[in-house]
Parts: sequence; structure tokens; C-alpha cells
Amino acid sequence: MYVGGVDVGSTQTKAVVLDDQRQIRGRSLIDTGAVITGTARNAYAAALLDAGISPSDVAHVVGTGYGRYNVTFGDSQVTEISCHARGAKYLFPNTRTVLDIGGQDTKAIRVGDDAQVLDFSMNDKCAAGTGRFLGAAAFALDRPLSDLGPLALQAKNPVKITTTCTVFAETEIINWLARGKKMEDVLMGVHRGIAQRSLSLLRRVGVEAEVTFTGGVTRNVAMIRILEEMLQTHLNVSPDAHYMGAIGAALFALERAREAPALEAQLNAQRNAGPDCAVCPVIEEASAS
Amino acid sequence: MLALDQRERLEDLVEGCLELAIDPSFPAVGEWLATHPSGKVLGHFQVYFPEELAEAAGLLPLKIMGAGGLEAKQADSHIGSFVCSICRTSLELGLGGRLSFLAGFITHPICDAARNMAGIWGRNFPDQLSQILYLPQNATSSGAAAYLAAEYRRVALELSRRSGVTVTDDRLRERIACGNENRRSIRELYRIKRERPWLLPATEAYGLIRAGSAMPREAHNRLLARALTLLADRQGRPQDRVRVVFEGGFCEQPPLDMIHLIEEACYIVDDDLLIGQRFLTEDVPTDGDPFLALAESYLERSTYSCVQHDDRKPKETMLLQRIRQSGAQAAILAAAKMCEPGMDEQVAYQKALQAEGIPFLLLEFEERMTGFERMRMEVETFVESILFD
Amino acid sequence: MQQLAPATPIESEIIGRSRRDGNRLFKDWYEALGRADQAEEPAAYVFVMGSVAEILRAFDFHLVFPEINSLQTAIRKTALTYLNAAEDYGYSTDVCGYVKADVGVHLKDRQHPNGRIPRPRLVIATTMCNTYVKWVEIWERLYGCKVFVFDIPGRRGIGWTAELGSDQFEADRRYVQTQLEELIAICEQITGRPFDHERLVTVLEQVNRMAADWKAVLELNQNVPAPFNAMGDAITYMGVLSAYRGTEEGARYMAELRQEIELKVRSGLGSGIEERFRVYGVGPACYPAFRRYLELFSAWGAVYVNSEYLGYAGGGLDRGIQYDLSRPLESLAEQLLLTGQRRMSNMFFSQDELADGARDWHADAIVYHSVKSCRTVSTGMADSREYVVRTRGVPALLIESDLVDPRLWSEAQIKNRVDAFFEALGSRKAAAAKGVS
Amino acid sequence: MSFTLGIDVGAVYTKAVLVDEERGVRGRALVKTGFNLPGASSAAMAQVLDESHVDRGEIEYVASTGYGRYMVPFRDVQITELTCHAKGAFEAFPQTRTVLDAGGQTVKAIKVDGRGKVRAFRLNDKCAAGTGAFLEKTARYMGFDPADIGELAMKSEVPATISSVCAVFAESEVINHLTSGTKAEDIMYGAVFSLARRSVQLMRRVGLEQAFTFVGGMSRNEAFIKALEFELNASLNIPGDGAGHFNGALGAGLLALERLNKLKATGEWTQVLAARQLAASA
Ligand SMILES: Nc1ncnc2c1ncn2[C@@H]1O[C@H](COP(=O)(O)OP(=O)(O)O)[C@@H](O)[C@H]1O
Ligand SMILES: Nc1ncnc2c1ncn2[C@@H]1O[C@H](COP(=O)(O)OP(=O)(O)O)[C@@H](O)[C@H]1O
Ligand code: SF4
Ligand code: SF4
Ligand code: SF4
Repeated sequence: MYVGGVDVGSTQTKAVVLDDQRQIRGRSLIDTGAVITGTARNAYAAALLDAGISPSDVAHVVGTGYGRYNVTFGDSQVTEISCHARGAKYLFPNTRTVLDIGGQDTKAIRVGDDAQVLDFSMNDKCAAGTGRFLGAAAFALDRPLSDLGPLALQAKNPVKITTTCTVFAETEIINWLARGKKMEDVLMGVHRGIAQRSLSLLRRVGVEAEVTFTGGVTRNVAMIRILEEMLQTHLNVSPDAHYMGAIGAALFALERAREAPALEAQLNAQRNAGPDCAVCPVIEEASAS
Repeated sequence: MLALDQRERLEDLVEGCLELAIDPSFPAVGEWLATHPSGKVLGHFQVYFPEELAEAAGLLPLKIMGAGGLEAKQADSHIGSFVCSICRTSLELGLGGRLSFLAGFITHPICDAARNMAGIWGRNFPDQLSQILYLPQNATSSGAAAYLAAEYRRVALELSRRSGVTVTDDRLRERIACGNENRRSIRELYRIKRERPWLLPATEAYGLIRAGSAMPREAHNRLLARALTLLADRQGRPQDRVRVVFEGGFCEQPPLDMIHLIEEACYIVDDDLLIGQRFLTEDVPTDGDPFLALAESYLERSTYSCVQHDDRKPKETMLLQRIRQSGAQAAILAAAKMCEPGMDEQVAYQKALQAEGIPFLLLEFEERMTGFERMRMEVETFVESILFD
Repeated sequence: MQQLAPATPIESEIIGRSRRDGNRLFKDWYEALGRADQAEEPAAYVFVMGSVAEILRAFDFHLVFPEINSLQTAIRKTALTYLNAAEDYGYSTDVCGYVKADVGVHLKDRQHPNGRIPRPRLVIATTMCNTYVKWVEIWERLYGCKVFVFDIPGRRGIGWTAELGSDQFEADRRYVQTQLEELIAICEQITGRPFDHERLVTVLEQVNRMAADWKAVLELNQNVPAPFNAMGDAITYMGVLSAYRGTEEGARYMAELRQEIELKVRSGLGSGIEERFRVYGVGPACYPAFRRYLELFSAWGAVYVNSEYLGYAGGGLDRGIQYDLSRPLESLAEQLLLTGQRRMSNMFFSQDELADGARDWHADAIVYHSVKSCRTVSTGMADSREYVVRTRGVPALLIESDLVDPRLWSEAQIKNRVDAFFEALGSRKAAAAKGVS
Repeated sequence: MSFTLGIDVGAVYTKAVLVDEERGVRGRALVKTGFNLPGASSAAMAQVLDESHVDRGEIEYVASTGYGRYMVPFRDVQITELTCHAKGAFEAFPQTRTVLDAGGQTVKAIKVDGRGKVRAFRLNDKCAAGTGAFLEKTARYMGFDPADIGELAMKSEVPATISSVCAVFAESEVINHLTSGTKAEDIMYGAVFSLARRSVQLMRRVGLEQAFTFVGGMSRNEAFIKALEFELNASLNIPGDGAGHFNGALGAGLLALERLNKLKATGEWTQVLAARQLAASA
């Protein structure tokens, strides 16, 4: 039996196929395009190809990420918070805290023994201090994303980036360069700014060792180093960290596939059914007028 | 180590004060603790607090007013983004262990955020006395003075419990006398600033006064006396600058760079910076019931701020008076980011000045701001619109 | 659990009555305000936290609750127009939205979506919220009306109480009572009528009845399933409680409400959704997205069983205060002070009470709704949440939006939070169930 | 012949305008600002001199403005862009009372009095959601060149709603729209509209007194003008022939001329010249 997890992120879509021994059999990563449903489908197909299996071999697919409802071929949806916790706990069983830095959001999660989410916090409303900030830096410096981390590590006199807005960050970066600052020093400033923001989210849930770092930004060595320095603790970073949401989703899928399918269907129907709660009469009047 | 009152030049004295004022390790407090090994410190929040009460109970009062230079690493996760910075950095001082010498923290009903600070502080530092001193908001009620005197007595009692020193009437009177001297010197500084602003820039006056928020009163009195002596010898001549009143520094403090920036093109002839330290405008009587004397001074012989309600002192009338008395041409109406009372009042001030035809500039600041390009442009444009014809 | 008995005609008449009647009472309310405006009868503007309705009713003032007006603009999806008007006038986007929505109404010649609001003759701000004080200063400037800041010294700190009769309490009470007397003199001056002590006693008696019933109603929600949603229908109940405080209609409404809720409990009727989670609320309702907000919860079978909001925003009647009718004025002063200290300004220090409340109402979790507009209720929320999670071990969720400004409602993000929270809570509940068996 | 030069160093473009003694525009230049601000300002001056066949020596006074106004090495005075835009707009349309300047990263509303002096002003928040950067991001995201924003949006019949408060989050909204089959032009116009709404809000905050003049780089964007006029329910004065983009530089040039005339009238000019000579020889 196989199961699938598809994590439709704001920036990149990740898909993973697991076997019933919870081994990763296939994975794929593509940029989230304009047509989300299509992206999700393509990522899933690529992961199946990688695993060398066909859709009919898959018992259950869970969609997660901000576009989880666009995984139209999926069987159920779970938020990426639960998925990252589940994935991290599976790969690093001593995980107590998870930090996920993705393209548009950053999440800090405290997890319990059974991989339950005990507490979490995340940014919303403003994309400051997320992976996108690095994207902006890459654009402004005209360097590929993968160069940023190694470059930043060469910094000797890091600057302090004061702009929090991801969009305006570009200008500030250019400004610093115009004032003769070295590229690596500016980049280090950018990294520190992001780390600082993540830290404040982490503190909100409380930092307990071990800490597992997940999401696309784990590919950035500088960020790992800086976070470790600031937290004064080692970070678990799996080579599959970027896929953590998808892995977690697949683990959920495995669980669901093993449960009585009937119960599952019932629960799903319930959750997706429209609400029938009693609403305030004042409101009813309001919507009538 | 400090010996500020020995300095030969006013510039050095001021510089020492400014360093002291913005140093979040509170060196002057450390010095006091070194000579008072069993001494305790009472933190109190903006705007006004009768420090005499703490002193009479044997505690060193320390005004907690945030720390602009501090990153709110830990506090950010306790306080939402919609709250002003001073609350956050004040908490950061505590969470970061910089205020471990505090016996307590007293806040006031100046605003909704400040009142919440009592709860936040209490939850995070359960060993400290963490309370609200309820200054009256119905200043014209015939019951206000008696109530406030009772409230002062209540706080004095709480403080005595912490320090083991009973607040006697005599001791309190003695502290009031010392406070009176302090307020007199500060009034003198402001008189000079109003009349001859080229002799005393606002940044300097600010430094001299702010230094007093974190040192024993006597030491501050000596320092101010020295400053006034040195000031008497200072020479200077007026320049062609716009005379402005700066309004909006009653609670969260604007960064020094911001005041500097304004002073590059303006004379700040009067302001409400640190208004709490000069809230009482006349000497507090040292005869009779000292608690009542303090209470009545607060209600009857005091200036204004937008966090104190008093029917007799509509804020815009008071501002116009401040502008006229200082001969200012214009006003800078600033508000700390996310400061509800400050932002509310800014609108009222704006309408009043519009009606009077007095030019004004609206500014929003944050104690921790570091980029001033935009503000520079705003101030320059404002000055250009007044000067260039 | 009791079996659901077939509804008798009388029962089907009773169930849903409080919703209908609440609706009608609000309509009547605004119509009366419209008439008062035309007839230029004296109106007093007051706030839900410390309305002093007891005194004002005795002078037949029309009561205007600006907070209710503001939330109504949000519910009617017209808030943005008013907020914009106030922002154009000069108020920052960061100022309390209730204030701005109200300023907007005044800038638009007091034309409220529910009708025209009379101009203020007297405005009273208690010091339960400092923004109240800034708010009344605005009307003072707009209308030159009489402003009375009613200073009710609040709770001083965690673990602090002033016992009835103590020196401390007496000092505060004298101040409050002096102000009550000064307020009465002002009312006499404005209305040209002498104060009627008899009337005050009648009003107090009415409040006693309302408070007793309201307390009973809230406690009935300790039943499983909860008979009503504390963030749904209860908001209407609370509106009536505030607006009709001390009136015959109000007392009758509360009695009938209690009857309805008792009946629901007897019949085992829930709040209308299948109850899978019970949550205890902190912070105000989300008026700009009232229905959507509840749907995010009901989709998970989550019911609000009680909320701190119903306490302070209902004028502190949730503990069922009772006035001593033999000494009306003193008793009023006492209760103003007590409810102010124990139910309203108490919110800054309520962490342990919240955890206890969650226990008593059999809640699985506490949900904090932090609203940017209102620093009074929101400043300490993140910190309080941390406390209840860490120290009391109660799961808690914090959601950020607003109570009036629709621009601060970002549904996708909020849904993400709610979903993740209940996923986790569900798995924890399941794990706990396994552990037990 | 004597000239003055106004030079506006913006975040995106550096603009230069050459003004003659009769307040006439004798040349203008536009270069990308880039990293090197002093370099961009020199390049802009060189370009304008070249095109108008004027010698450097004929420029008697230079006023710089814009966010890089302190970075112009050859300036005689620096003036903020608010003062300059007010001046420029007032010169072109003396009935102007409210000026809207929308550039690459800032939107500014300025209230001017009957003499073209600044009375009040409002700037956008330090958030990209209310600036042209937001439009550019949207365009780039959908694979269009930012220069084509106006043209693209003009094709729209039903603008899509963009409600996100964050320019980054708005991208997800754009994706959602594309997914549900909304046309690119409708999304673009939706973004243009959301920006117009925010800009008009700033104008309201300074009082919205007629007549309105619209300047800055965005005044070349027809769709934005259309959306603004719709939101305002009034027409806008726009300096023709792309001159609105040079308005800040024009204002600076005019203020430089006025300053020069005043210096000459008071006799201080000889001192200035002497000082310059001294500096040159040093
Ligand atoms: N090769 C890489 N090197 C460094 N950073 C990368 C790399 N690939 C992706 N990233 C970072 O990861 C982010 C995307 O993370 P992801 O977790 O996929 O986000 P989301 O789930 O929101 O799409 C990008 O914004 C980028 O900053
Ligand atoms: N030809 C054009 N058509 C449409 N828009 C333009 C054109 N040229 C510039 N713009 C817009 O104007 C912006 C730059 O405006 P500008 O006033 O020069 O800004 P700044 O002063 O900040 O450099 C660009 O980001 C672009 O959106
Ligand atoms: S700055 Fe304003 S909001 Fe903050 S504590 Fe002071 S008065 Fe309150
Ligand atoms: S701050 Fe809160 S309690 Fe105060 S007026 Fe605003 S919404 Fe009401
Ligand atoms: S500041 Fe930038 S990142 Fe934040 S909301 Fe605004 S546009 Fe988005």
C-alpha cells in the first residue's frame, strides 16, 4: 500500500509518496504556478513517477499547505501546522519544537509526545521576515537563491536592515550597496532580520530542545547557522526538510488509510458540510436588509 | 565614577547625562545599590508618579520608560503588535533580567495598555509588587483630593511592607522639600529654553532632566545646580530658525536623533517631553498633611497631558497657551506609534491649530526607530513652507 | 442524557422566542431613539462598562450606547464607510475602531444605519476603559455637551481585593458616592427635575431581577450539550441586558430567556450544532465577520460555552449582583465599585479565573480573540494565554482580527489557525480517550 | 544665457529639468537611478546638457530634490520633493489646491495654498501595499513588463477585487483569480483600483480641495488615471506629454531660479561666486 502527501505552498509545491513502512518512495518539488490545481496534480504525478507506481496503487492522499483545498484529487486536508509537526516528529522523534520557514509564512510549533500540536504561532497579515524576504534579496542582488547562504557566511561587518517590508527590502539592499557595503555584509543583515522574527515566534510557544527546522529555507546554510547561534542550541535539519509538510501529510494519509474508511468518509462529510449553527438574529436581519 | 556635578563644561555634563539616560544597565542605580547594600528599587511607569512616596519608604524610585535601543526579543511574544513600543521595551528590560533589583513596578491608568502592564508584570514577576496607582480622572469632583490622599497612603503602606521602612509624615515632608528643589531647577531650565533657546537646545535640557529618572534626587539636584551655574556663563547668538513647540513626548520618548533632526532647523522653545517629571508646577506645601499636600498639588497645581482628564484644562486650550507663552510660531504634533491617547489628541490639536491659523506638522515616531529619511523630509518640507517665501 | 420529548405547542413557542424578542426590542430601541431625536428629548451617551443606567433612568434620559451603535455598523457591513470618514477627518488607522465608527456616524450628521441618533445632552465615561475618556472628549468638542468622567478606581493588581467595609474600600466608596451625588445634581440641572428616590428603587429592583436571571442563564450553559452559543445568540441577550438595564421590558426578557434556556436543557437541546468541542471565550465577538467567525468553529463542532466578554461587556451582571433596596444610593455606589473591580477592570488579571471558568463550564480550551482596536482587552492576551497554557495546562488559541474593522479580517489565515488548533485538540482528545479506556 | 537646473533623484528614476530665465523648460532627462546616486545625477545632467546644447558653465544654480537629494555632488541647495512638487504643479496649473504624486515607492498627497506653498501633506505607510511597487509586482508575477501595466489594465471591463493588505499576500490572491479564470487585465485593473483607492484616501486626509493635479511617474499610467478619476468622481490636471514625471525636477528648477534671482537682488550672489571660486581652487 502507498499513500501520498501534497503540500501546496505559496511558493513551491512538494509531493511525497510513502509506502506502508513509512519509507519515502518518491518525491517532487515544483514552483507553485498560476493554476494551483494543475501544479498540485503535476507535483503528485512527478512523485508517483519517481516512486514508479501508478495512482491506483495509492490508498489515500492528504493535501496540505495554503492551497490544500486545491488538491482536488486528494482524499482529505490537514493544515500544514499539523503536518510539519507530524513529519518532524517522525524524522526526529525527540523533537519538541518545530520551526518552519516557508515562502510566505513562518510558523513555530510546540509538539507533544504523540506528535500532537501543543501550541503554535505564525505570522499573518504581513510577509515580513519570511522566505520571500530572501527571494527579494536574490532578485535585488541578481544572484540565485542557493548562493545567498554561503555568501552571507563570509560577512565580517553585517549591516542592520531596518526595513521590515519584504517588498521594500530590495531598495534598502540596493541602498546599502550604493553606500559601499559589501554584498555579504548586507546579506547577513537580511538573514539576521529573518532569524530575529522567527525567534520571536518561537519564544511565543517556548523553545524546548530538540528543535527541528523545516521548510524551504532549511536549504540555506547561513540561516541554520544563525538560528543555532541565536537559540544556542543545535537544530535538527533533515535533507528532506523542505518536504516536511508533504511527509507529514503522507503520514496522516497512512493513518487515515488504516482507519475504517467509513468513519473517515463520515467525518469528512461533516467537516465540509456547511455550518448550521444558530446565528444571532441581529445578523439575520442585517443580511436581509 | 559618575561625578557629573563636577564636570567643567556644560557639554561634558550633558553628554554624561545622555549616556546615563539611555544606558539600559542603569549605572546610577548600580552605584546607589553599591552604597546601599540592602537597598531596594521601585520601578514606576510613565507619566506622573509621586516619587517622594517611594523615597520616604526607603526605596530608590526608577522611572521605567522603555529603552529605545533595545530589541524587544522576548517581549514581542508577550505583547501584540498593536501596542506601543514603550510597553514592550519596558517589559523587555524586565524579561532580559536588567531589572532584577526591582522590588516592585507601579503603573497608572494613563491608557489601556499601561493598565494591562500591571497584569503582565505580575504574571511574569510574581515576586514583585505589581500594581496600579489609580490617579483620579475626575479631577473636579469634591471627593478627588481625599481619595487621592488615601490612595497615596495605600501605596505608601504597600511600599513600607516591601522595604520595612514606615513612611512617616516627617520623612515624607523632607522628601517633598527635596522634590521641590528638583522641580524648581527644572522650571528654571525651561524658562531659559523658552527665553533664549539658542543657549539651551532641547536635547541638552532633555538629557539633564532624563538623567534624574534613574538616580537619587539629591544627586540630580546637585547635577542641575551645576548645569544652571555653567549655563549662566554660556554665550551664544540667535539664529534664523523656526520657533516650535513639540507636543507628544509625554510618555513614550522620541529617539534623540529625532529631536536632533528637528533642532537642525528649529528651536524647540517648549515641549511636553518627560512632562511627568515636571507635572507639579508649584512647590508642594511642606506643612500640614503631606499626603494631602501631594494630592492637592496633583489636582490643583499641575500642568496637563493628554492622559489626564480635567474639565478645567481642555488640552487644546492648554496647548495654545503653551505656544503663546513660549512665543512659538508653529507646533510639531507628534504621537508615538500605536499610542491611543496620543493619536486621539493629535486630531483635537490639529483642529484647534487649524482654527487659529498656526502652522503645524504631524509626526509619528517610535522610540526604537532607526531610519529618519522620511522624517527628515517631512521636517524639511515643513520648515521650507514657513521660511521660504 | 434526557431523551428529547416531543415539543408541545407551548414549547415550540418558547424556543427561539428570546431571539425574536431580542430582535424586536432592538428595533424598538432604535425607533425610540429616532423619536427622541425628533422631539429633542434629552439623551445621555453612556458605555456598557458602567453605564450608570440606574441613575439616568430615574431621570428618564434616553440612553445611547455608542459601542452598540459602532458594532451595529459592523454587523450591517457599513462600518468601513464610517471608519473612512473618521480617518479622513484625521484619526489614525491604529485608533480604536469603535471610536472611529462612532465619529463617522457623527460626521454623517448622526445618521446611523439603524436610524438617527439623538444629540447628546450629557455624556458619561467611566474609567473602566481609558479610551472612553478620550472618546467623550470628542463629543465635548463636537457638541459642547456636559461631560462627566465617572472615576471608578479599578482593581489594583493580581491578588488584590478590597474587602467590603475595609478602610481601603471605604475610601474608594466615598469617592464613588460623592461622584454619584454630583452626577445627580448635574442631571437635576439638565432635566430641571428633582431626583426621584422612589424611581431609583424601582430601577434597582429591576436590575436585581435581571442580574439573577442572567447569572442563571450563563450557568445553564455548563450543561452538556450547551443550550446556546456564548458567541452567537448570547450576544443578542447581552445587548438587551445592557440596553434595557433596569427596565420592566428588560426584566421580563431575562425571565423569559431563563425559561427558554431551562426548557432547552430539560429537553436536551443544544445550541444547534453537534457539540464536539466546548470552548471558553476571551475577548469580544468578531462583528465584521460575525457569521463567518462562528462558522470556522461550528465546522469543527466547537461551541462557545461562556465568555469573559459576556461578563464585562454585559455591565458586570454575570455574577448576579443584588442591590440593597433599603439604602439605594450607598448600595449603588458599592456595587459600581465592586463590579468595576471584580468584573470589569478585573480583566487585566483574570488568567486564573479564566482557567477556573473553563473547568466549571467543562470547556476543552480557551479561545482568545485579540482585537487590534481594543487595547483594553487585548494588550495582555498573549501573555495571559501563555500563562494558562504553561501554568494551568489549558489548551488555548489566540486569533487576531477586530471587533469593527473589516480590513483586519483575513479569513484564510484565521481559518488556518482554527483548523490547526482543532486538529491538534482532536488528536489530543482522542489520545486522552485511549488513555482512559 | 543663464539657466538653472532641477534634479530629482528618485528611488527608481532620476529626472533633470533645465529651466531658463523666463521660467521656460529648455530640456529634460530621465535615467535609471540604480546603485550609484551621484553617478545617476551626473548622468542626468550630462544628458540634459547634451540634448539642449547648453554648456555646464551656463547653469548658474542647481537645486536637488528627491530621496537622494543629499547625494547630488554639484547641488547648490537641496529641497524636499514635497515642496518641489507643489511648486511644479502650481506652475503648470495655478488653480491647483491638492497635488497627488505617485512614484515607484511612495505616494504623497499635498495640499497647497493660493501661492503654491505646502500647507499639509500625507505620505503612504511604510508598506508596499499602497505604492506602485505593488503594481509592478503584480505585473511581473503574471509575466508582464511593468511598463505595460497601463495598457493591459485599460483592456479590462470588470476589475477583480484585490483585498489583501500585503503586497506579498496579494500574490496568492492573484493566483486564486488566475485559477478561477479571471483575465489578466481584470486582475491588473483590480490592482490598479486598489492602489487608486489608497491614493484617494491620502488625498482625503489633506482635505480634497479642488483643483487636483496628478504628477510623478505614475501619471504616465492611463489606467491609474482612469481609476483615480473614477474614485474621486472628478477630473485631474495632468501635465501633458509625460511632463508630470518631471514635475519634481521642474519644481526644483523653478525654486533654484527664484533663489538665484533673490541672491542677485540682494547682492549676495557675488559672495556665492567668490566662495565657489575658492572651493574650486582648493
Ligand atoms: N535552493 C534553495 N536555496 C535557498 N533557499 C531556498 C532554496 N529553495 C527554496 N528556498 C527558500 O524556500 C522558500 C520556499 O519555501 P517553502 O517551504 O517551499 O514555502 P511554501 O511552502 O510557502 O511554498 C523560498 O522563498 C526560498 O526562500
Ligand atoms: N512610461 C511610463 N508609463 C507608465 N508608468 C511609468 C512610466 N514611466 C514610469 N512609470 C511608473 O513610474 C514609476 C516611477 O516613478 P517616479 O516618479 O520616477 O518614482 P521615483 O521618484 O520614486 O523614482 C515607475 O515605478 C512606474 O510604475
Ligand atoms: S505611549 Fe501611549 S499607549 Fe503607550 S503606554 Fe504611553 S500613553 Fe499608553
Ligand atoms: S478600547 Fe476597547 S473597551 Fe475601550 S472603547 Fe475601544 S473597544 Fe471599547
Ligand atoms: S509591509 Fe510589506 S510585507 Fe508587510 S504587509 Fe506591507 S507589503 Fe506586505
